[in-house]
Amino acid sequence: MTQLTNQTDGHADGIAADISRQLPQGITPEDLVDFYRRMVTIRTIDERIWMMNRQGKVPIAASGQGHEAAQLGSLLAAEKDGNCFFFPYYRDLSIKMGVGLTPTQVMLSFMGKEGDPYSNARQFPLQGADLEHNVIQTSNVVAAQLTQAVGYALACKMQGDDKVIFVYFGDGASSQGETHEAMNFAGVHKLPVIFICENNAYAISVPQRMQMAIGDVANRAEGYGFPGLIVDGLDLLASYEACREAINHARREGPVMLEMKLERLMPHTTDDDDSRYRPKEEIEAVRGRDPVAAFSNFMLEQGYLTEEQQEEIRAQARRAVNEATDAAEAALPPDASNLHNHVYAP
Amino acid sequence: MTQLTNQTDGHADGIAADISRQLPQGITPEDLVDFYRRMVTIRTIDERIWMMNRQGKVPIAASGQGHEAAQLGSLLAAEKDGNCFFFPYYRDLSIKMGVGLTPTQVMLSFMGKEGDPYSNARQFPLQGADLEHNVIQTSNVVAAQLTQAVGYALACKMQGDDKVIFVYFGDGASSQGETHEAMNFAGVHKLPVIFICENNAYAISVPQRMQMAIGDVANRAEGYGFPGLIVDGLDLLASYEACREAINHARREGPVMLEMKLERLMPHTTDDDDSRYRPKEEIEAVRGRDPVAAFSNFMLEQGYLTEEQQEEIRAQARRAVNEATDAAEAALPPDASNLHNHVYAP
Amino acid sequence: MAVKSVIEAVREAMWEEMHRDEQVFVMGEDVGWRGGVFLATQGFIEEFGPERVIDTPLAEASIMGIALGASFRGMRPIPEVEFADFLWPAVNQLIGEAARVCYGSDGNLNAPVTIRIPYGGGIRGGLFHSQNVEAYFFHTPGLKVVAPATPYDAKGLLKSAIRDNNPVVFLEHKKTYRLVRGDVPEEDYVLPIGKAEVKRPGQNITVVSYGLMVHYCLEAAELLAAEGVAQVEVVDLRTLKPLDTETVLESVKKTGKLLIVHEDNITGGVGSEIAALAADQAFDYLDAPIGRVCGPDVPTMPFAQTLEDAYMPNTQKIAQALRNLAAY
Amino acid sequence: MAVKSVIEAVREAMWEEMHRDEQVFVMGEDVGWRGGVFLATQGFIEEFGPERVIDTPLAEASIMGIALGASFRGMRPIPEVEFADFLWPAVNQLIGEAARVCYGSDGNLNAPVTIRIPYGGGIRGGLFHSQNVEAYFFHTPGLKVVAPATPYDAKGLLKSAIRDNNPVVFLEHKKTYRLVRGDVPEEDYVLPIGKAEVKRPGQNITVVSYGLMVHYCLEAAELLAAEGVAQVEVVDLRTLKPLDTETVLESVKKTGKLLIVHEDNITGGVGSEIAALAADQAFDYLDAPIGRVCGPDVPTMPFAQTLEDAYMPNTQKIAQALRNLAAY
Ligand SMILES: Cc1ncc(C[n+]2csc(CCOP(=O)(O)OP(=O)(O)O)c2C)c(N)n1
Ligand SMILES: Cc1ncc(C[n+]2csc(CCOP(=O)(O)OP(=O)(O)O)c2C)c(N)n1
Ligand SMILES: [Mg+2]
Ligand SMILES: [Mg+2]
Repeated sequence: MTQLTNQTDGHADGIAADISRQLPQGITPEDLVDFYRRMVTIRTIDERIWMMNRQGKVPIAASGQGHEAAQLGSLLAAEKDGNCFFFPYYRDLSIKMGVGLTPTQVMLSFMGKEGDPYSNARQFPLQGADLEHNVIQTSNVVAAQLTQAVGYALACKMQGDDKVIFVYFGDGASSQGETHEAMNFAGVHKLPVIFICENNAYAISVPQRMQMAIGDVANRAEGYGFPGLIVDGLDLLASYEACREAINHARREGPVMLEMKLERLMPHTTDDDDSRYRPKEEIEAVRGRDPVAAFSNFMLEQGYLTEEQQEEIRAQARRAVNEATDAAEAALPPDASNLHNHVYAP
Repeated sequence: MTQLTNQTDGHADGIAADISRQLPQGITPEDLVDFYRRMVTIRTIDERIWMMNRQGKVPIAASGQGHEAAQLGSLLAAEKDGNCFFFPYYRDLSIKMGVGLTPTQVMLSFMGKEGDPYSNARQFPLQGADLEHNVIQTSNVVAAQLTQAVGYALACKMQGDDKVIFVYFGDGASSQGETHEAMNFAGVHKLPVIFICENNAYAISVPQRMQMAIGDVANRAEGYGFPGLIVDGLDLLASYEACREAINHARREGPVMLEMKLERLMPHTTDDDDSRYRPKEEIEAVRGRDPVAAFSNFMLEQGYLTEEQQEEIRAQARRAVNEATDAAEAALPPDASNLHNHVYAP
Repeated sequence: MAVKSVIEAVREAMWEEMHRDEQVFVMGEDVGWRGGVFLATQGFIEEFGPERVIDTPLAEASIMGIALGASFRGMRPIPEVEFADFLWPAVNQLIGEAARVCYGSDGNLNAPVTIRIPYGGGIRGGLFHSQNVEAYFFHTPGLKVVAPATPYDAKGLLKSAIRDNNPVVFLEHKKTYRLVRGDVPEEDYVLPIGKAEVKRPGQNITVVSYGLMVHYCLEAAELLAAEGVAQVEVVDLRTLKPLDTETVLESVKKTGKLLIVHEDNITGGVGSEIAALAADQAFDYLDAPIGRVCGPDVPTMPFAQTLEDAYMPNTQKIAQALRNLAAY
Repeated sequence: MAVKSVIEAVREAMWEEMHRDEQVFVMGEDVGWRGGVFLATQGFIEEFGPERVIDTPLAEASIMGIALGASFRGMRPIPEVEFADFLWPAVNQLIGEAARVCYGSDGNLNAPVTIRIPYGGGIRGGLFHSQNVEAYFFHTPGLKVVAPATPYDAKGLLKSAIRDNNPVVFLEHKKTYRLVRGDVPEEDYVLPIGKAEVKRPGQNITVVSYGLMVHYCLEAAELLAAEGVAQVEVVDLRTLKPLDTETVLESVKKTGKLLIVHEDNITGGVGSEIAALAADQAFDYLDAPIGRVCGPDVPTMPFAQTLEDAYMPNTQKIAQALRNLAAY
């Protein structure tokens, strides 16, 4: 794996989504349809959740819109590999749902109801652990997952398990001291960790130029003795390919950093108002860089799905999300008596 | 200022002390004699302190032996500049004393007596603040000084003072998250901070290869958007020249990192036994890389001092240190009633 | 006097201090164009410019460390930690360093930093947006800790904190930000750090509290008065450190009965020190066991409404404890 | 039984547990060839190899975070923080994360990490090598906190901590390391976390303590017995969290008088909780104000011998407080 050398300086205009191409090795049209289906369901539920926040039914949500292709691309690579583990962050709905949660489970979680698979509604939506699907996200403290992921990789290595660990974080998280410490340790011990920086160029309101004096987070990897690459995070297949290579590298030689350049299509969370700090034209411009629209077009243009088929998939997604919403609305929050459970493990 | 590109991989053998050359611009023979005098006094007191620890009179000391040339080189550049401020760490006796403390003040501090100018014997020797000489070292918590130095630089900038801030740290300290955060902020705000990494290739017993996966800490500077250079920290004039350039750069363009490659000639502190973890041959080899001996030879060879003059300087240093020791031994520790003073500022 | 909310009082205090003293500046995540996640610095970057309203990188250790370093040079930084739950990376610089600067330099140096920390629950913040953190600072000599309950106190105490020459941890209860409104004078005023206030006088029972809970205590006191059960004296600590032991002990000596109320979990909370003080220095005056109504010993407040409600001390729980004390 | 020092007991506990269970490993600064700065892991790298005895980079946040992550996979890491004073960078992972893992995942996940922290003063460590940090963890639900006083307790409790499925903060008082020696059985044994021990029975006064201070309390108790002033019961908490309230309250109910002793500074220390508990749950049994002999509220222990001596609670100070209580 070679190291990225040519820096891109700007952000929103540095990437041209090159979606017309051959299928990467190992990928079948069925895979594409499968992931298209997941992507559409995830986008549908993401939009619904935002709406439900406006209705007062979901207290808080961080939308993953704009991040779907990067996350699903990595998931596709991980599934093809078959022995990976995930430490996502709060914006990684596509990972958390993509691995197999049902829409109802997701809705229960966002509404703070009994049956949230991560924390049974103790935490913000989908935080805690979903071990059944190899996902841990203990908190929404920015960058706290990085050292934990490295420790998990260390443990796997000690136990003779050649798992590859994916850990996800934002451009803002790159500033935290713990991010540095995690990468440094992973470098020293050559652990099979793939550091995925989902660079949407904002940390809430703070733009990248106030976050760091460089254009590419990936350039820091060299300082830890491993390669860093820039990936078009709006393109599912580009993300897949980078991750597939990264998995191979990780297992053979150690860590890799992939900087996925992408966009945050929505405000930071449902509590945020991005018009305070983001120029109107920029907000409009990024809407044109929607990875779901891009993947839809690709699937059409390449003939993997017809418009009718796509509409049917979207309709299915809407039905599933409607059902999930009804089920979650009917569900109860955990009983107050749960308050004192699980402070300590037995 | 150009960025260092060629990595040196090993440590102890990467540097050839090239001490025979022209005097750098702005430096007079008097400067050299002056700094030679300081260096000899510092080494003399450093050795005495170690001895006094063995006699039970000094509870703890971190020897600066091996680090003198780097520190004094930076001090010389700072003095020539005339508007610098220092955030050293615990191994920086040459800074703390070089700026103007008397041998007696130093001895009082090491013996925990009334009159320690830094903390009046509340802290380990020479920790606290010596504002008269523009030095702050609040603690011996590794890497805690870096963000503070950056904040100090920010304040100077806000106040319209074009001071340059020197902050010193070890190779071990480079692993701390705070080091990353300090450099990142300094880079974003282009603050006039010179980050001096005194790389002696050990953090107590942990060798550099267990500390980081790279050969040169200086390579990390690029990731913060500023230059990093490697300097022969065993050579006072090389250190001076690098620092003089760095000062110019800092004021005009922002931060610089200088990685001073040097040697720790003694165990980590008086509490340490380096034979537990350092190969015997290595301990012997580094003794041959003594910056004080190198500067002595240089002064002789270049004819700035004769052997007799050097002997006289050494004798003066011994007398001064003897007197200081007697004075400090005769002094009392602060009265117990001081315990409750200065918990809060008025 | 105009009626203001707590967040308005906080904003005004900083606004006025920044106008009064050039050395004062704010820094933190999103304090610039966003105006802070709670809008405490709304309009500041427009008024004071990006030099004095610094949007920092996402790195709390550096926010505190840089503020501290700037204070060494005579600046008076007001770093903001976005939520109390995220201050842990900053405590090396706050507890480890700032608190010891003056003592550790024998008074050579000091650290006039006011760190503002929105804290507390009851806002569906879940485990990582609800935490109470006061006990950690309360135990740390060298720090001052302020935790106001009303807009008036918030403004006067924040101004004092900014003018104080020591590191001050300024705790703003998030639920009070918009919920609690009250009179705030137009003129410049400061309130002394280290002085509690009797917010409601009474003869029969003393209840000591701070922050949001003060309001619930006042409601509970009214309930008991209406029931004819007891006249409850409500002491609002306002400052946790230095603690105004005089006001607390005086009240306890008068009433003979003490209840302490805080949202923070009970074990090792601020309330335990109040109880310990009374059990030592007002022992002969005590007519009943010292009670505490506090958060339970679970790792902060869960997200689900049911669990959050179960966690939070409230007027009913306080009133019940007061009734028990009255009946003792 | 052989007589061992505390540091030997600590070393043996880890040695045996690493032989017993492959998932146990140690990590920290200088734990490898140096054998730890206090030699707690002397000989370990030779015995267990560098995979299970990991010399980490100088970065405490990662030491804790990596240990935590490894524990998610069923490993049982024993991270070491070199001195308590340096643990601040680690508390984001310890207080912020580890403590809430089980609760925050509704029991899906747990964190069997034992973090070893040499702490405490009386060793000329000055402001940054003497700190007591127990109160911060004592207040944090989700953590267990152990602070033994003797080699026997240290070994038995450290083994229990390693086998425990929760994050355990294991506090080793540096001054006890070589000073305190005592019998330690050859056979494998464990001691229950959460059980205090009456180290000396007595009828007249209860003194509650832990760590180094237990020994001074025992000396003071002997003094008072020799003077014929009182029979003092010395309760060694051994575990601070969960607190053995039963043993404490039972003793207080028997003696009617309570003194609490710790080296940590007084305000908001562990002692305040003990006092608060007794003032609530043993109120009717108390015959005297609850006393505390603790460190003063200054930022840790200064370096100069005079100042360190002035800081430290000692046998004489404790005996005097006991005499006062006896005379009440
Ligand atoms: C330690 C910490 N500090 C602050 C916050 C508040 N906060 C939540 S998300 C966020 C911005 C994160 O930005 P980035 O890492 O770029 O991720 P993005 O949200 O853009 O995907 C901040 C400041 C937090 N959760 N944790
Ligand atoms: C935060 C922190 N962790 C651990 C220590 C203990 N300690 C003191 S010096 C040291 C090694 C520092 O190595 P380096 O930064 O390379 O400096 P050097 O001593 O080699 O000059 C350690 C681990 C400390 N003082 N602070
Ligand atoms: Mg971002
Ligand atoms: Mg070093």
